[in-house]
Amino acid sequence: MWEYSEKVKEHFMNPRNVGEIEDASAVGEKGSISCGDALKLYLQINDDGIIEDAKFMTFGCASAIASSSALTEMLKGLTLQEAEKITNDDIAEYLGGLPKEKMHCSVMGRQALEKALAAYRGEDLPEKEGEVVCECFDITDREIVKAVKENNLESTDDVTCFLKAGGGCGNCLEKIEDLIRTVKEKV
Amino acid sequence: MWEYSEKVKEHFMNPRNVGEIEDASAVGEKGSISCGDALKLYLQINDDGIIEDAKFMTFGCASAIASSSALTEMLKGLTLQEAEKITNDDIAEYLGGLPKEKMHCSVMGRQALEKALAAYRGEDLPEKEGEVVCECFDITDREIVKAVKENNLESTDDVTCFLKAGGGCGNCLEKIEDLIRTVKEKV
Amino acid sequence: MTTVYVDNNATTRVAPEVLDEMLPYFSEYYGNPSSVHAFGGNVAKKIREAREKTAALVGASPEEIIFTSCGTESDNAAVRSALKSAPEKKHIITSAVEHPAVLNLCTALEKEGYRVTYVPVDTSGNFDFDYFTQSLSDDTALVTVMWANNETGVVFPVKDIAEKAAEKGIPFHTDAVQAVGKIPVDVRELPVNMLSLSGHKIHAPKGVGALYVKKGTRFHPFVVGGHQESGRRGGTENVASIIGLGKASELAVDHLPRVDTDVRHMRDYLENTLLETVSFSSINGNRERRLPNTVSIGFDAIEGESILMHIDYAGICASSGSACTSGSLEPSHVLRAMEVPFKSAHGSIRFSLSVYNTMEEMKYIAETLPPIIRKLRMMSPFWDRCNDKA
Amino acid sequence: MTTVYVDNNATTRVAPEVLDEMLPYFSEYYGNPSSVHAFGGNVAKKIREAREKTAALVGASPEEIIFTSCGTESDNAAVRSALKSAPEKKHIITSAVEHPAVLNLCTALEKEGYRVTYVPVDTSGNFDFDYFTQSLSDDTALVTVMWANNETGVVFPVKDIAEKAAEKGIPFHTDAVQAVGKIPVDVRELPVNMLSLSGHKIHAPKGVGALYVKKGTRFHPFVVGGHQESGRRGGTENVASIIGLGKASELAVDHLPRVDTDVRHMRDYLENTLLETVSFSSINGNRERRLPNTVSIGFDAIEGESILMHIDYAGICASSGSACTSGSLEPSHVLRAMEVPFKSAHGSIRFSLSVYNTMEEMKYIAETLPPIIRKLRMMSPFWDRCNDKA
Ligand SMILES: Cc1ncc(COP(=O)(O)O)c(C=O)c1O
Ligand SMILES: Cc1ncc(COP(=O)(O)O)c(C=O)c1O
Ligand code: FES
Ligand code: FES
Repeated sequence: MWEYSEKVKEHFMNPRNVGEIEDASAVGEKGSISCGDALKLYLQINDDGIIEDAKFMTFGCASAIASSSALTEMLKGLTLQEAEKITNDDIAEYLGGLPKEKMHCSVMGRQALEKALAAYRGEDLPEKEGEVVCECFDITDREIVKAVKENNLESTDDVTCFLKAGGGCGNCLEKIEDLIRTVKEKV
Repeated sequence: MWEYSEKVKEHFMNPRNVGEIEDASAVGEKGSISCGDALKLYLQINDDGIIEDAKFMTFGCASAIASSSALTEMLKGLTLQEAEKITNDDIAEYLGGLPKEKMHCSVMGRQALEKALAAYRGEDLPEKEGEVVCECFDITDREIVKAVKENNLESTDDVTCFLKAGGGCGNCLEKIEDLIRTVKEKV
Repeated sequence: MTTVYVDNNATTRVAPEVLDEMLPYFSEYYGNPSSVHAFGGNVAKKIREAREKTAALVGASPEEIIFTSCGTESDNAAVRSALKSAPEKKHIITSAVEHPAVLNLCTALEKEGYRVTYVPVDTSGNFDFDYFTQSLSDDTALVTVMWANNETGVVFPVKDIAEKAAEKGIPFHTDAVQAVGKIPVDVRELPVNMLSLSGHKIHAPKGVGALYVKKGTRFHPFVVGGHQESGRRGGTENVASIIGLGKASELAVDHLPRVDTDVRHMRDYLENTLLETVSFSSINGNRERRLPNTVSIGFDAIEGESILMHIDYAGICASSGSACTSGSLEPSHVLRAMEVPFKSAHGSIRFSLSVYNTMEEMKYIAETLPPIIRKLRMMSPFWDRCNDKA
Repeated sequence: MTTVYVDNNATTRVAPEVLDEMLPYFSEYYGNPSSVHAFGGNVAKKIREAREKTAALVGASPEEIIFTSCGTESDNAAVRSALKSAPEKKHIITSAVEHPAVLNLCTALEKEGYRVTYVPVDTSGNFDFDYFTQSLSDDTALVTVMWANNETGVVFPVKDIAEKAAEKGIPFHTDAVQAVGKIPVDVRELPVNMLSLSGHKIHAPKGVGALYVKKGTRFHPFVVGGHQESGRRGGTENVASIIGLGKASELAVDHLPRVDTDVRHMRDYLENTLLETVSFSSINGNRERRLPNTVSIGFDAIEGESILMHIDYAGICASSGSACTSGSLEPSHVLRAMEVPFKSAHGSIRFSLSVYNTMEEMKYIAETLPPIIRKLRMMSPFWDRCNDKA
């Protein structure tokens, strides 16, 4: 059983801002049904660059729903610059922490937000860079290296907790281990 | 724990005929302190060849003591011919059975009896025939083959139960297995 | 709030009769069964009785039963022993949907140099018998195939498998952990060399199991130590639990007919009601050839853990597959092997009943679940798409 | 007749406090700790607590504790894991007086191609340290030496052994099954990689144990299966017994000072009284460096089982060596390794005390034993010879 904080449980049972925004200023989508979780984030941004409303549709576990709910609550009223600074740790913190194995839910929130903001800027987020390492969850070496560095991940288990990569068939585990080793050697 | 019959327990707690017979007509000794059990059987035989008295001194476990007690009880009043016919099974049966692992106690009784009777006849029992297979308990291949045939033993465990052979260091177990196989093949 | 426990394939309640039998053997008759004194010897007698009862449950003789610490150990012991008995053979046949106790061991064995055939299943979870027969080879050291699947309840044709293996002289082990106590299991009816069972699936405590080893089948101990279990499993006996398993075995024989009637009836009611009241729901696995107590049902477009959390708040204990799940978000290997589409695989819930369940409980579940499904679907980005297709 | 139980090295009474803690986890809170629902999750919490307590007992961190099914499994798991971690090395060092859990495993390993050094002991049961250091080699995969001997109570210099092994970079495992709870055992005080303990020697139930694996020591699971014990030991957790072991660990910490004072005092009283009142009796093993609860005493010219049977009728439960004896008539391998003469080896009895014993019980034993010894000696063909020598 996951040791969810009271806040996670509360946001799961009573999620805020569920739904779609028709004519949203920006939409960011992350995940897929095969991945086991997915989040579609809708932002309503006014002319002053302030997020007036945020809504979500989420497929996923309790912490995925709670993270989505938290993210939308956090976003409302922020400027775009402020919104850009929200990290996955901020989302987890807002919820009173997430079990390590569930950190990928907060990462998904952060990524959906990135996508929405890029779309708003008309920036068509660059195609996925790097080589896909984990086929099951469509994760590239770049993404893994980034997560290992930013979150100071130590093992393949850690990587799975944050990115899901490696948590499926397991075929990519050796490659992930190599990547971790490379990062650690460089440090 | 051994499942001793009531009769075994009773003969162990109140053994009959404990002691030595001074000027015994015959004495038969089997076992040694290193073997873990030993029985010294004293017979008083009258001129008609009838066993008038039988006594024992035993070092050993509960069933060794009970077997000795039983044997002496069985012997009293028998003719020599009758005594010769007593088998280890008879001893076990008299006691209401012995756990398989303890059958060697009845075998020891039978062997001490053989020795006493031979001594009475002045027969100086032939030197141990055959080759010593089990050093720990000083048991020859002949003895093993005999026991396997007579008691229809099937495994090295069985041999250990009946003769103790193999129950010490275990070095002789392979040889015992070979002997069993040879006997079985001949059958 | 009372608990509605429908997770009996994960573990079961220790039956009160079982606990009663066990209780004196903790602080009162605590002797070591190997001891010479009667205080220990009386414990040995109770273990002998338990062995008789567990043997009777599967139609074995007492000497054919080795008590172990769990189903997993039984599986490990069986597989390792078979491999040691045929050291020159390097091929194992199993199924793709085994419990991790067999599956993860097989993966480990691949690293030790073994070749493993994982016989696939079809979309209803049925064993691919042709694939199996074609994979038998002179190099095959062991066939190990489960009797019934823990997630879907699908029952495999173990008799046919056993006979085929016997024909080729290959030892056959079956993980019958989920079958025992739910359907008739009798080792006299098929040429099985080894069979695993676990106490906590039949109302004995967790942490005790048994391995049946057919007379004449060579056995190499897995846990090596003292002379316990006739030298086939070292370690001081788990006395109270073994006594509990004995009593539970006896109860299981008594309960079996009710599992086939009452329990099956409750399961069918629950299953049919949910299928009727929840659209886009489907059963995983062959509905005909299935344990009478198990249903695995997939709800499209939503995710299992969030369903479980919601029903947990309503006091209902179920599972989204094997209880041994880590943080992984993949659907279980069983549903993947069956190629259950992702949209329903992720939202699959297993209800597994026991004789302690009641019809009222089934009604409660059938009432509680639909609004939860609806709520989750309303926030799922995939629900529309499902709906569209309709 | 009341039972005087002085066979605590064979097994112990489950402490009432331990049983109390366990009881709710059979029929009431019976959830599977791996489950998503709170009913199982609460059980996982209790197991976490138990892990903390057992860790504290030996000075470890909770992540360093793996729960197992018994001391024997712990030993097997430790040895097998070390060998897998160094597959190219083929040499094992152990002692000649290990428990069968290690000794029989080593014999089995010899058949698998390993070379085993059995470090001898002297006539007082002391470890031959020079022999040990000389047998260390580049090929040594593991040193496994017990902390304290179950039959004689002799305590080995594990700190020195551990340090020597560490110097050479060789992993060190110790079977501390008999040491834990009787003398201070703290993994922080010596470089030990793995340490085995067993519940039923410290007033937890039979059938549960633990293996300490030092952080950083590579570990390969022995029982392979689900994700339990962080993937290091498959099989549904033996929940109630693990909770019991946790509580027993806590109690053991509390009891330890009393073992060193009260229990030692009772043992010394019993030992000295018997030595005084029974001629031709002698202690097996180093009396200084010994567990405070154990005495192995040899009575010349008579046989152990017959002594045990007699005292059993008087309600006294003791042992003639390891509880794991078969029908063999050999003196135990421990006494043989110490070259205890046959005349006293065969007549050796082990009394092992616990905090539940009383001084009255010691007096009862000291009164009961001498007439029994006398009776058996009167029928022994070897008694005269002993006497003569005097
Ligand atoms: C020193 C020693 N090691 C290992 C064991 C085995 O423990 P268990 O009986 O729990 O398997 C014992 C006791 O039986 C022991 O005394
Ligand atoms: C099919 C199957 N095999 C093996 C096991 C393992 O049994 P245990 O948990 O007793 O180790 C289980 C249950 O967990 C199971 O469902
Ligand atoms: S490829 Fe990464 S888990 Fe399957
Ligand atoms: S030689 Fe036979 S047991 Fe030692």
